[in-house]
Amino acid sequence: MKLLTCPMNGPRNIDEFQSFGPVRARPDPNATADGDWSRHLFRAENRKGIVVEWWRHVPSNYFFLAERDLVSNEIIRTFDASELRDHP
Amino acid sequence: MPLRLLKYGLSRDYPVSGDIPATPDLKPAYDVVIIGGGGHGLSCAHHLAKYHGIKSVAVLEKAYLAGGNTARNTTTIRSNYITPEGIAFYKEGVELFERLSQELDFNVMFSQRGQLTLAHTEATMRSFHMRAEIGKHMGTRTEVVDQKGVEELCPLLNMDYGGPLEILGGLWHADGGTARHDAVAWGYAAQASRRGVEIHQRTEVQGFEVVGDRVQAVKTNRGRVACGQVLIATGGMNYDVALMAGVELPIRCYPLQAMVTQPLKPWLDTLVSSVSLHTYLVQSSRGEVVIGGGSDPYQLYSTRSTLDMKEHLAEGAVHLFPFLQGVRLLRQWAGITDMTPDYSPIMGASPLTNLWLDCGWGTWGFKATPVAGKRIAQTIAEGRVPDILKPFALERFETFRLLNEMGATAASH
Amino acid sequence: MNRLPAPFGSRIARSRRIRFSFEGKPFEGYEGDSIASALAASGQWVLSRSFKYHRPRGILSMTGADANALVQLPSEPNAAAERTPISEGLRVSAQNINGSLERDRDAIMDRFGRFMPVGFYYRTFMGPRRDSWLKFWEPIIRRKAGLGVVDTKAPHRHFDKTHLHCDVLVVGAGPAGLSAAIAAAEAGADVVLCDENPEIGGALSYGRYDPSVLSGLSSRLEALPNLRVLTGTVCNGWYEDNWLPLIGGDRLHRTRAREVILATGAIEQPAVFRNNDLPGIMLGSAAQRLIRHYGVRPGDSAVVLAAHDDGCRTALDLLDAGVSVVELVDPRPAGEAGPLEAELRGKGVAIRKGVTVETAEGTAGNRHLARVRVGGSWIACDLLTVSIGSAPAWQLPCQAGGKVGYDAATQMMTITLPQGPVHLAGAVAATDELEDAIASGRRAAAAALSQLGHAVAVEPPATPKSARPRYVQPIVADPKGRDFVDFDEDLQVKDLQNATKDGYREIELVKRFTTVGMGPSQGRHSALATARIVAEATGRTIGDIGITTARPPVGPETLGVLAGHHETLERRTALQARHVALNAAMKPVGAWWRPYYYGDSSSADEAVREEILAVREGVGLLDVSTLGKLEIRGPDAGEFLDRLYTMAHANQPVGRVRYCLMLNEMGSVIDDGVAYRMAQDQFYVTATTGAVARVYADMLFWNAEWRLKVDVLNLTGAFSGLNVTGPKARRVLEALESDIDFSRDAFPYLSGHDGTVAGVPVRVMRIGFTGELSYELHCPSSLAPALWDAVMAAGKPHGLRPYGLEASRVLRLEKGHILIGQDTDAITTPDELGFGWAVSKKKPFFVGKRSIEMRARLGQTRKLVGLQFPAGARNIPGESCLVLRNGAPVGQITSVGYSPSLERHIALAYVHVDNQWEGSRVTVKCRNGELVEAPVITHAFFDPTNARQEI
Amino acid sequence: MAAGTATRIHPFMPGGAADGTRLVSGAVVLSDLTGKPRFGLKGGGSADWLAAQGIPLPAVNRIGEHRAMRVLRLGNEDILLLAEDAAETLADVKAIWQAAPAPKGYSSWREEGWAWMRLSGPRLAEAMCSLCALDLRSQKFGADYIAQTRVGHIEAVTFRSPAGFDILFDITASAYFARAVAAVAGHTA
Repeated sequence: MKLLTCPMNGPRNIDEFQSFGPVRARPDPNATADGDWSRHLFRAENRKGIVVEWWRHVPSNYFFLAERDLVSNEIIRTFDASELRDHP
Repeated sequence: MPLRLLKYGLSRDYPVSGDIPATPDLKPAYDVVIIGGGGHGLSCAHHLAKYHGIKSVAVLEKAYLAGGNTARNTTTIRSNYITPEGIAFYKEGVELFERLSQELDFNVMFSQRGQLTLAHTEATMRSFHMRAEIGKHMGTRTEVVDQKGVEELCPLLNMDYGGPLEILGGLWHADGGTARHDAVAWGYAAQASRRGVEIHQRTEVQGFEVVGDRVQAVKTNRGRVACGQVLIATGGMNYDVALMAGVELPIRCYPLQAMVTQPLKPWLDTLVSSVSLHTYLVQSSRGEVVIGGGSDPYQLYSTRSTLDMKEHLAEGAVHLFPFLQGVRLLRQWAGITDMTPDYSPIMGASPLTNLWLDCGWGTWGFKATPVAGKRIAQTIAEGRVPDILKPFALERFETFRLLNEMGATAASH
Repeated sequence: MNRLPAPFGSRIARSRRIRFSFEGKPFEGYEGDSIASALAASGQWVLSRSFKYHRPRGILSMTGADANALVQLPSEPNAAAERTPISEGLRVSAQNINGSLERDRDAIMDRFGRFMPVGFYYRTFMGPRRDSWLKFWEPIIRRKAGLGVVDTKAPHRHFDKTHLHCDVLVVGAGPAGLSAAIAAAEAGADVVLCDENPEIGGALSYGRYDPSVLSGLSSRLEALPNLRVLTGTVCNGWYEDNWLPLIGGDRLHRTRAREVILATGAIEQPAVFRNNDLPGIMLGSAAQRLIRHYGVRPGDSAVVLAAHDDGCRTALDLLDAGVSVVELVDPRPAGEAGPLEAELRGKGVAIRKGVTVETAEGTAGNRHLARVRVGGSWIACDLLTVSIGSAPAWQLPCQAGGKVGYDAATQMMTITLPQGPVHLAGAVAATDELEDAIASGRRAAAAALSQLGHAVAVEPPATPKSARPRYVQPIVADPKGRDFVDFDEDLQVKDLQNATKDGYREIELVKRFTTVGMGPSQGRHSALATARIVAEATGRTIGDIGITTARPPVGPETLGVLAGHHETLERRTALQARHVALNAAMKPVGAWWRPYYYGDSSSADEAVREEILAVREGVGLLDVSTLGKLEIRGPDAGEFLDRLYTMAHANQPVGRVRYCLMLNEMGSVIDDGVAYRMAQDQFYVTATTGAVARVYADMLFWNAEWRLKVDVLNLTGAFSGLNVTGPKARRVLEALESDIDFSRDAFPYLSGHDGTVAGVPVRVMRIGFTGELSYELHCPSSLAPALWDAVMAAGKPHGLRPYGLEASRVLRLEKGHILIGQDTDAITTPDELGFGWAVSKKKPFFVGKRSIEMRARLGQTRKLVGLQFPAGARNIPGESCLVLRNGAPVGQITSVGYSPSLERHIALAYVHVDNQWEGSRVTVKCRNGELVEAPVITHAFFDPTNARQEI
Repeated sequence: MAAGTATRIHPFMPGGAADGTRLVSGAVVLSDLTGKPRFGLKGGGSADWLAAQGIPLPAVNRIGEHRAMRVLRLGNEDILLLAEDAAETLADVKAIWQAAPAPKGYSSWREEGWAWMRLSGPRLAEAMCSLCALDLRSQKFGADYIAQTRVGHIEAVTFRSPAGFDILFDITASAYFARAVAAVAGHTA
């Protein structure tokens, strides 16, 4: 079982977590053309490389971010969402 | 004894068939370059060569032939989907499988023993009725069976009467079956190469030369190849390869795992799958019981296996057939699936005029090997998308014309 | 009897005799015997018939790896006879035979081998008809394939799982593993040492070694309380982040180790020559295991094939066991004689060098080895031990990311691991001699300790091994074949060569085409030889060819031990016992148990009808505790709901209840419920039973993105819900002691109050799924039984009946209320439901807004409407029956039922958007294929003006 | 009848949702503390309010003590007071909180939403090893540690108590949890 280190609860088996997928851009819906909007809806970050994604630690309901390599599955780091907000 | 066996026995030397010619040198240009030497790419090559007279075809495979999802899938063949467009397409796929051994003169061991999907909840029964009604309407053999019917089709099942996982009924799909996955790919490879198609193993695509709205050439580790038309059919690598051409597909990659037991004498005739338990079982002609389930819970480009998935699948298998406790598991493995938002493939045109897509096959691609190859070959040869493929166009995501097959795909593939 | 006296037989207790049977014949052994050793002791060497040619097979390795020695137990197919202990009365039979083990009718297949070249089944069995494979050939092949028989009546066994944590896990308790474990534990680490064998020692327990080595290690080990030894426990895989399944008996230890040391040893390899599979031909280590572990003399008259010192040691062991060693055959060219050779010569053993075993011949029916040909001359013998080399046990290292290579200079297979928390020690790291193995264990421990942060003395690296290449026996196809490379799959040298001729030149293709390495031993005894043969046949190097990917598990493992024991999750409302006491028919809905109706199953229909009528004419009581209950608190609570749901909530007055409809980003309907604003900064929101877990998670997710001043609490279990509904509902509640005024004016439809009812604090909402006057009472769950009792008592004079899910479904259908998930699917928009009224046009944003606007522009194709069937109609379509338009499906029935209030069947269905109008007639295809017509109804079937719920 | 006078019924009591489910005893003992007093506060202002009452707050996922109550910090603003033997103290705190003006957090209803059970007995360690994947050995998991994790395959909060391990989990799963523990006890005993 892979380990994921929750910034609040420490290293845990990954089955304690729920993936919410890569962080998505949030274009202004009212300033986006139809075609761009549908592409935004259905596109998914899937590049081979490192993604920043949302995870939920289910027992504590804590949401945080992780940088993970989609090829090696290595988790580079995990951090509280405030970090992204403060240093986007 | 079949005649061919007698021929073998009476010949002094091993009768070499030469199914897969050694990789030749790359030519500077081909009419059609097919990226991906899996079942789909080889099937397309075969259909181009045999039915459309297009022989200047190169199939580029970065590793060894049919070593990706063609080799890793658990070979379910069926057409009991939920959208009429999906059923029409997969139904043609099943029909092609029914005569595939003859088509290829290669025994693909199509074993149409039927698929029984189990419902443990009323919601699942409801979705089964939906699939059965559409399936019947579209002319497939798909019907809902009650508890008695389930017991007759598979008497060894644990019905769990009164329990939390009581089997309430099933979806019986007499058209369902399996085939030998490798044989399908090898058969297509042998036929295609006999008609002049070149198969290039260990040939990895590293980029595209795009000029305007056309792909001018494909860049590989063995050099540049100019191309008339290009097809992307690279399974788990579809997103990545398409991106090299500047096309971003609505695809996410997830590992899909499966496992197999030691060989046993036959005891399970049909494919059995359970929606609630996310587990399916099928016994191969070698006697091994192949067990699979749903995809991994998060995105990943890796074919590593996990213990948790193995435990989960074992739990499901033992729940359905408690006597399997003492049966031993031999091997587990994984493939990388390219999942689309609506659990249907993306076939046909791309934003580039000579780049064609055979992508988004997620966990359900094997069954479509013959039909996708046939219809995409037709598309490339005629330069237009036939009606049967139109619903699967990439544009459907821009117009919300989704072909939602999630409910018909989850645990059955 | 082939039994040897003590000290031979370390595993057996001679005082305890055990009787068992094999193939119906009685046998006897000792406690501690494996099936194979007990049979061997009694002279029974044939254990099975081979997969394809049905050749007699017996002990090859004594490690339990090969199909050769798999047997059938009553409830266990494919049991490893070499590892499975005998037990009193155990009934053992041979596998893969047609007739008896002695007289297998399918042995004739051995004669027909040339009719079945490799992959022959791909080229035939296709005719004469298109379905000949399915109908004729496959059944034959399926019967012939497979090994053991599964017992479908096998008694249930208990398996369990537990977790194990340690600083260092050492796999393999041979000299290297022991040394590593001791060094790590002596440094203070918390160490687990596991070994699949019943004893520690590995080769020290059966090889020709000074016993003081093992006893010395053993006593150091015993002095270490922080070293836990798990014998009889196999480490059957390596998974990400050092997660390892340790299987001991019926228990799975899911193990997390910070550092792992793999001391998994080497796998002795068989030699390839004609008839190399005859019973009586075994690996040198197998003979040693028989002698030392079980006290079994492996033969009377032996030829020893020895390409290295272990062969000489085997020969000496055989002499000690009273076996006559006819000749030691050493294929290496003559060189200087070592001390072992001198010792052998001293004992009168003839040694021939520079020759090898060319072929073997068996007794009648190939039931046992009769003689071998060496250097052109035949030698009679009943035992041939083979010691020509080994391969490192690559399975675990490769799973841990190791790469297999081939050192052309030393002719050895090598394994390289990336830098990380996994280390190799001993023979798997290519150490040869005992001292090297022990030192390599210490070094691995030092590496692991240093990763753990211990300060460790750096041990000097291993002295470079002598670069003298090992002897490698050339593999040449015998013109007459039967030179087996893979015993499991009955594959011969030419089979592999022929595969390459057909173009299957990559190792994975060779494997797939020939099935080499796919049998029970997973290539343990064939991978190296296969790589050599393919390299030779394709003109490449062995390193270039490689071996196929090593996938878990390392060895076969039962599904039972993987599955363990798992109770199915069930959830119960606080009122469960009340329902049961009222004889409710309880059924699972998701993880919940819910009452379907109250009464005996024999009168279910009547019970449901009466429950419906009670609600329509009197008053009913429904347990709605499974509903999701979410509390949204904080200054931004209104804004938060505004963004999540389609209606306006920020401006919702305190004390009001509003419908809420949730969309996903695609604009599809995913949930609905009601929101009761209890205070400016507090909403109490319901969600559907099946969706609440996801809705709650989604709320938390959106809140993590939006960072509004909001807290979301899931009160689904903390609160229970009771719906009191029916024309007499008010009278029932007014009969209860309460501080709430339930009158129409004080408590109008779609409003809420909190207060106390019958001493229970409650949140009451005037909403209803039934279309009747309804009050939904929510209270803390521990008080729900008290509230239920009070309502039941107060309702008694009014004929109150508890009702179940079945009645509830009909009641809501009569009102045309939708059920999310039943009447909606993954692409349903609010417009398709006719829910435009529930979608705010004023709000600048809510999830899904942009998408439904766009989808509206793209055009709507279907609409959910009511359908009504004539009273007494003969053929009523079932759920999911198709709605056709010009013969093509355009929608389907989503809900259908008989309405006792209307005395006819009614349904909800998706119809073509052009048929959405009242009175439009649509065609529905019944289950039996018959087409029926039904008129579209665009309002509630019952009480179309919705007057009753507002009284 | 006045508010709060009705009889409370917890799952393992007669008439409770898990009525009839046996609590395992012997080498592994499961006992039910669901009826014991406890009070949870959540949301902005919770921590400050409690601190202002003189209740010392431990770090997140640690346990503190205040007048015989255990103070569990489940999150920055998510605190649970357990008053197994301090009912009166807790009642005082609750009364003050009820009367206090905001900001003071809000009730998280843990006493209703979570069952509170205790695992003990001579085979406690083995049973916990089966039920929970975490390393709960005393050298790794201190007396004042809290693990928000999975126990018996469901989400739970667990921590040491003098007699064993206390476990808080979804109250609607009480019968399931008792069965899961009994099954584990059957294997470990």
